[in-house]
Amino acid sequence: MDPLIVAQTLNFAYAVISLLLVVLGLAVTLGWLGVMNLAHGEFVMLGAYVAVVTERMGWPFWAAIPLTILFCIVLGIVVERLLIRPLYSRPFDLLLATWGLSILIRKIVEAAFGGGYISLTVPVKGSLDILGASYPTYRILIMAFTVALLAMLLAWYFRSSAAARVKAMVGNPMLAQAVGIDTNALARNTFVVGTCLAGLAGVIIAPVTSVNPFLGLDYVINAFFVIIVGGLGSVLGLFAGSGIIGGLDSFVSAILDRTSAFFLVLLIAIFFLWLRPRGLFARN
Amino acid sequence: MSAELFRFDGVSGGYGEAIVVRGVSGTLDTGEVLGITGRNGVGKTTLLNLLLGYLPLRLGSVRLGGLEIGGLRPDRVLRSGISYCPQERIVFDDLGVWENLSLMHPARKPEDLAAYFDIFPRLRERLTQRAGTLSGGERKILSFVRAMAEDLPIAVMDEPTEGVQQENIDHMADLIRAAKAEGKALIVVEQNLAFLEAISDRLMVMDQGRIVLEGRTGEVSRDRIIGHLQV
Amino acid sequence: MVYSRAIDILLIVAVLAVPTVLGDLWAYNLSLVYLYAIATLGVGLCWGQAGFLPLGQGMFLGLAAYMSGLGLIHVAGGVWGWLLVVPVVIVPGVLAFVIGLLIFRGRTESGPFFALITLAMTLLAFQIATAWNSVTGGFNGLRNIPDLAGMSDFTDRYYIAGVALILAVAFCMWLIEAPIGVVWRALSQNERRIAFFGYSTATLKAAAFGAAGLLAGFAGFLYAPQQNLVTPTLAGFVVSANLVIWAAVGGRGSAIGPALGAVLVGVLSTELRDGGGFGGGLDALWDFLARFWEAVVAGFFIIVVLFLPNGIAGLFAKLNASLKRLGRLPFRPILAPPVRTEGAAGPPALALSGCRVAAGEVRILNGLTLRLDRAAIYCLIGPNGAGKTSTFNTLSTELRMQEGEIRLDGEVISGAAADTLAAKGIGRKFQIPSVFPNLTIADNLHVALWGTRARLVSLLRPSLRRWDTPLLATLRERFPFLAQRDRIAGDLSHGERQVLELAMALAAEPRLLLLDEPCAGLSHEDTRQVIDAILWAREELGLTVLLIEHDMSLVREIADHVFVMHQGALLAEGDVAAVQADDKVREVYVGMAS
Amino acid sequence: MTKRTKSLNLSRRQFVLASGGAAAALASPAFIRDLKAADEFKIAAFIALTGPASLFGPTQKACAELAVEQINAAGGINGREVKLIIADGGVAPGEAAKTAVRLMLRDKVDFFAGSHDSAVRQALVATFKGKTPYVYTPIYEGGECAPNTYVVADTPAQQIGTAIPWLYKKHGLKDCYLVGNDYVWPRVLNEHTKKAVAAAGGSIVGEEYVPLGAPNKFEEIVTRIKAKNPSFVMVTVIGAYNVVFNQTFASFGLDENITRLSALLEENTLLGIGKDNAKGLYGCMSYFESVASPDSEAFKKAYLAKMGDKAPQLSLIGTDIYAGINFAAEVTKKAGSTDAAAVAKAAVDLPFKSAVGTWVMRSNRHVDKTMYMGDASSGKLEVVETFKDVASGETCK
Repeated sequence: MDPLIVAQTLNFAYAVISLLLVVLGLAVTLGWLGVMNLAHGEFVMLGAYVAVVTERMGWPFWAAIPLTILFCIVLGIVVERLLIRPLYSRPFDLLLATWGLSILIRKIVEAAFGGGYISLTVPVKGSLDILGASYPTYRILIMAFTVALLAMLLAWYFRSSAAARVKAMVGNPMLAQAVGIDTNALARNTFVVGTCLAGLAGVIIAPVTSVNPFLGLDYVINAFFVIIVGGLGSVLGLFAGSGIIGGLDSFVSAILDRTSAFFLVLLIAIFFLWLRPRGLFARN
Repeated sequence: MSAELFRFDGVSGGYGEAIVVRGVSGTLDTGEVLGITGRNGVGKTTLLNLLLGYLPLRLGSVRLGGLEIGGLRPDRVLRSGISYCPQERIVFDDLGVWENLSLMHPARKPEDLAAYFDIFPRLRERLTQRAGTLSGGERKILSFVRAMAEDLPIAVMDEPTEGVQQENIDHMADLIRAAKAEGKALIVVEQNLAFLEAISDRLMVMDQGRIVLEGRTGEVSRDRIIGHLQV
Repeated sequence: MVYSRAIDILLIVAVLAVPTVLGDLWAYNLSLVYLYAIATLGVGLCWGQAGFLPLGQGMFLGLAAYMSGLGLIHVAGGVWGWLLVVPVVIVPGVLAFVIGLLIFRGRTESGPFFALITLAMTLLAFQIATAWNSVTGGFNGLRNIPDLAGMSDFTDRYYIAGVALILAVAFCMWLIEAPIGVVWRALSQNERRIAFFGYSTATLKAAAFGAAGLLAGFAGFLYAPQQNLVTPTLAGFVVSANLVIWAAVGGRGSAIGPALGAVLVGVLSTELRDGGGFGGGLDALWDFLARFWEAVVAGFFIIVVLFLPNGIAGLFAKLNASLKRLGRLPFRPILAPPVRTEGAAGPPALALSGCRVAAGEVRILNGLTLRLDRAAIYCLIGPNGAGKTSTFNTLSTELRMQEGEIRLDGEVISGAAADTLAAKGIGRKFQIPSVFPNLTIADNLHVALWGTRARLVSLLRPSLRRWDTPLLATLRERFPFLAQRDRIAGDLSHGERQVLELAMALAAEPRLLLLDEPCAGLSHEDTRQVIDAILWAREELGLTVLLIEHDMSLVREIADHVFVMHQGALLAEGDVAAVQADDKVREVYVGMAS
Repeated sequence: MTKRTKSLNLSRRQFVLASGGAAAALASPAFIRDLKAADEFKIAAFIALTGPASLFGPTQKACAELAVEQINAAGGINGREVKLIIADGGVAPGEAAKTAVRLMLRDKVDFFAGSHDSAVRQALVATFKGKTPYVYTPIYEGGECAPNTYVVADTPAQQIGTAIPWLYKKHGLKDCYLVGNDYVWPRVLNEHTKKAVAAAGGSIVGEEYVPLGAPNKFEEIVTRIKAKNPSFVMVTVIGAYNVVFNQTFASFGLDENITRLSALLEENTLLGIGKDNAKGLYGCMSYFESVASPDSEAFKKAYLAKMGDKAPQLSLIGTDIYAGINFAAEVTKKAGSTDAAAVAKAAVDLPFKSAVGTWVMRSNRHVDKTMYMGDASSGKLEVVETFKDVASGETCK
């Protein structure tokens, strides 16, 4: 089999799966809670900086994962309490407030770390041979990690009653309280989970991207397209959205060029949003 | 001997500016069923919302086992020993039937509720189905079973028989009487007078947000009740 | 009026006085800010009035600026350049209107999808502007754009921008005061309800988007010669986002708020960024701000968003209200034209035959068949869950029919949109009173009045706000509180809302009126009043009423004909006595203490 | 959203008070400022304090200050002490123009220097209209011939004309693949590259552009390059794109046998790319920190003395403004004033100090300068070749 085709196919898979990774957090905050969090990209960026700190401390790369989770729990609790909770009932204002938050976070990071590009040493070097095409091992690992993470989340989502409670709260808040769910606490915890997923994504992608305060901007817009095109709160939609936005970009980049890919993705997004404003797999 | 479990005094309130419930009082003892009836829009549901903390009390107090619970958030109230069947949006449509029943009881197994499923076999057939796809009557039954199965000292039910077939209404009545025998107390809001008479120890009739008629079941004159129901 | 006129003059004088009072520097700084302010006003119209969020206003601003720049370079310069204002303003306006129409058509919502579509469009616009070197000059921009005649120095530029802003604000005030403004605000509160008064909500929203396009076009037209340069950033996402933020900070709901926000934030940013040069101990501060002014501005608008939902303008709400009251002229009503009903006049013939509706496995309507054919009051009764309200929802196509058809005067109307039904003379009152809580009583009634009488264009005529009808006069006699024109519907009691909603339903003067429990939660007196009004309406207007009611005593009193529903189908019909004698009916009401 | 005040109009009076009042309050300092010492020679430097290029801000600021300190130490300009005003060039063109006007009217700036993107340059040129002399300093695509505007930046001729022939000769390169961002600078550079490659006997096997704002990922492009297997890749993506492209390039193993020339490879970008990904990566510019000329050493010494061990990373974007300000000083001294005609006359063949040596302004208002070939393989840009007195190749009259 032609190694070029194999490699581009792997690129396709990588594009979709890595996009999935950075979107997961938003899938929780926007998809479940309906919180239009424009600072999602900055949460990812903060995760990447946690990885930077870890490396500067001389700790092993993987230590960044528990660290970022700790960090994001605190971050999530504070942000939810101060910014999100007062605005649940005003989604558009929430959009603005989080946009402001994203600027604040960027500038704070710039003040702390400077605006420069930081490179991390890739934790796992070298590449694997797959059907005659050699592919960077770490990217394979990212895919594996994401799939594993996803599997865990889905298992949790479908099994644990916690996920069911979130669904219950979002679908029918009054009855949720009627069965004794503390909706405030549950909403906060859900937001925190979303924040942690964003941070986690940041750590994982840090070694293969340019870590700098503007990192988040690369992701937030596409993340929103993925969620809305896919349909709020739908797992299938999450996959479909990533497939369409990430996959199309990768596919067209492979057969044509990046400019056409960029244009096409935007056009397709517009098209889907226009014909299916509630998304492909909206929760009914 | 039955002890006072729940009491509310001079409860008033409503939506925004509008006062819908005006100074309603009542008590509930263990193993007792208090039936509340009245026409649409006389404030029955509003009263429940005030008792359970969904609406702010304008006046009055609500006490559970001697503890003031007026002003607490609904989830706190309901975790403190009350289960509740609202009148509308009564099940979690996005969840499966079993998820609806086990939401707060992860450890619960279907066989734990066998007693209910024997009486309402349709539920057992549909355990895995999304509750949103159930018929109106089935939802009512699901909601009813959910509240009964909470095994809390008090159950509050708003129009539990609305749109339920007669035979199932009878089953509900049997279950309530059985639970009562074990000391469960219920507040049931109903327009279905026959059902109410079949289960309740005391009746309250509301009109214009007030209690216009009150007494032990059978002692209050049926004609006067019907006069207020105007059906 | 007198007052506000005086204030208008004051404003204009103040704006024009800036160069002489504050000097060239401020004149120039503000002149660019004013242009942004004009574009921001457009965001205010869409978001603050019609209730949908445009994230792509920059696209229209950029489009206009490039058109203006190219026009001045290649087509017409000097005095003739001013003629370009026509195409440069019209094109973005029309484009926006068409886009809005395409996106909104067939929907009664404007969720996040619209914001994202406009966002995607503005990203596209930026790419095209950057990549299309030959026309736009690419990334470096379209340079050497000549000045407009009379725009040579900073002061001229300021006066032109200032006058433009005054015109734009006036334009917005006019729109917001005009009927269309009232309807926009109503729409933003309850789009579904608006449709039932016969408005095409898609067209209304497209109109708002179009107006925003016009404003962006106007700003863009002046931007090109003012800067002598147009770069892609103008069409980009950041500009679009800023416009939204300014609108929010200033107060999206008011006419002048968005402009105020643009000016305040614009000035704040520039001062923080370039305010340095004092020397002395402050230098360190200014050095810091020069790098971190964005953070300060961000913090500022987070606080405004959190604590001033109505923006800076919200602070002046009370003052302004009282000022308005001072300046108000007495109300001089004019007679509204008759309703434009399509199709036959006189009593409607409505026929439902074999209607089946199911949601999932739930059977809601089960082969329902009804006929209404005379000016009479038909009552729809039956135990809870029998499908009474669902019957209404099926009529108004919120529920999709699997089988059966609905005919009005023999013509099939199943699946027709709410506004079409209203145009055919079908009115509806909802079970939960759905008046427009942020509007005054008068405006609530007007919205009902205009729906079936005015065309979209005539909604621009302020005089429509003086419309009145004999019917309304009578209703005011029966329900005196309706005469309190300026009371906000949100402050009304439950009973008053019920009455207001009924009054609105009647004001539209439909041929067939669907009433869902009009007396639910009313006191005896109110109930009495409402019943009398309904009876009166039947006599006076030859109105046909289909009414859902639980209260049998009412039914006995008013029903000419009763339909009894059970499990989604018609169980029995006839006059009250006949129905009550019916065994099947008694059977159903077993347990309901019949 | 659903507040009652939603539908009200803010009374115009309040608006006047609010905006007018605020304006007046904020404006008053402006008057005070105007009365300040008029005999200072004011140089305003537009540098990237905000925006994606803001990482260069600290270096740019330090270099500008250093230049001014040295000029003042040497007696200022025509006896006047030089005052440096820092302005933000990282903003949108319209905003930059606003700042420029303020600097002209409020601070009566005598000379402008700018290290920022070309869009902002166009805005400034359009604002100055030749009234005030302006020197543009960073690497750019060439072609700026506006009156009273001087350019000390590296031009395509200086970068490509020197680097490509040298690389082709040294490594015996053949096929060339072009990757750039989709805007004017990369496209112009690639036109030069195509000529140079053809002249060196090579051929172009691919040309790719990535839109600014498109996701920052290069797997597909790198895979395609790998398939085409060129011996040389010309990289004109910038900033974070430059970092991620080179990282991806290396992690797919292309760095083993393909030579890269990145047109905007300065020390900060290289830090982002990282040592592991820099094998066979070259840059060609008029400044590298590693340049060992006496002037360069002296400059670095002064820079470190000023900034201490917290000194921000030196790079071309930063030292360029140092050269620009020195040019401003020299040309004004020679002209005796900042009168446009006088400056134009004085500028011709004027030598002035840069961070690495002496540059000469020519009559095309561009600079002849020494270019350096930097090899990044070691993770530091080490000078492997020096091209003396390279002409800008610009043709301004």
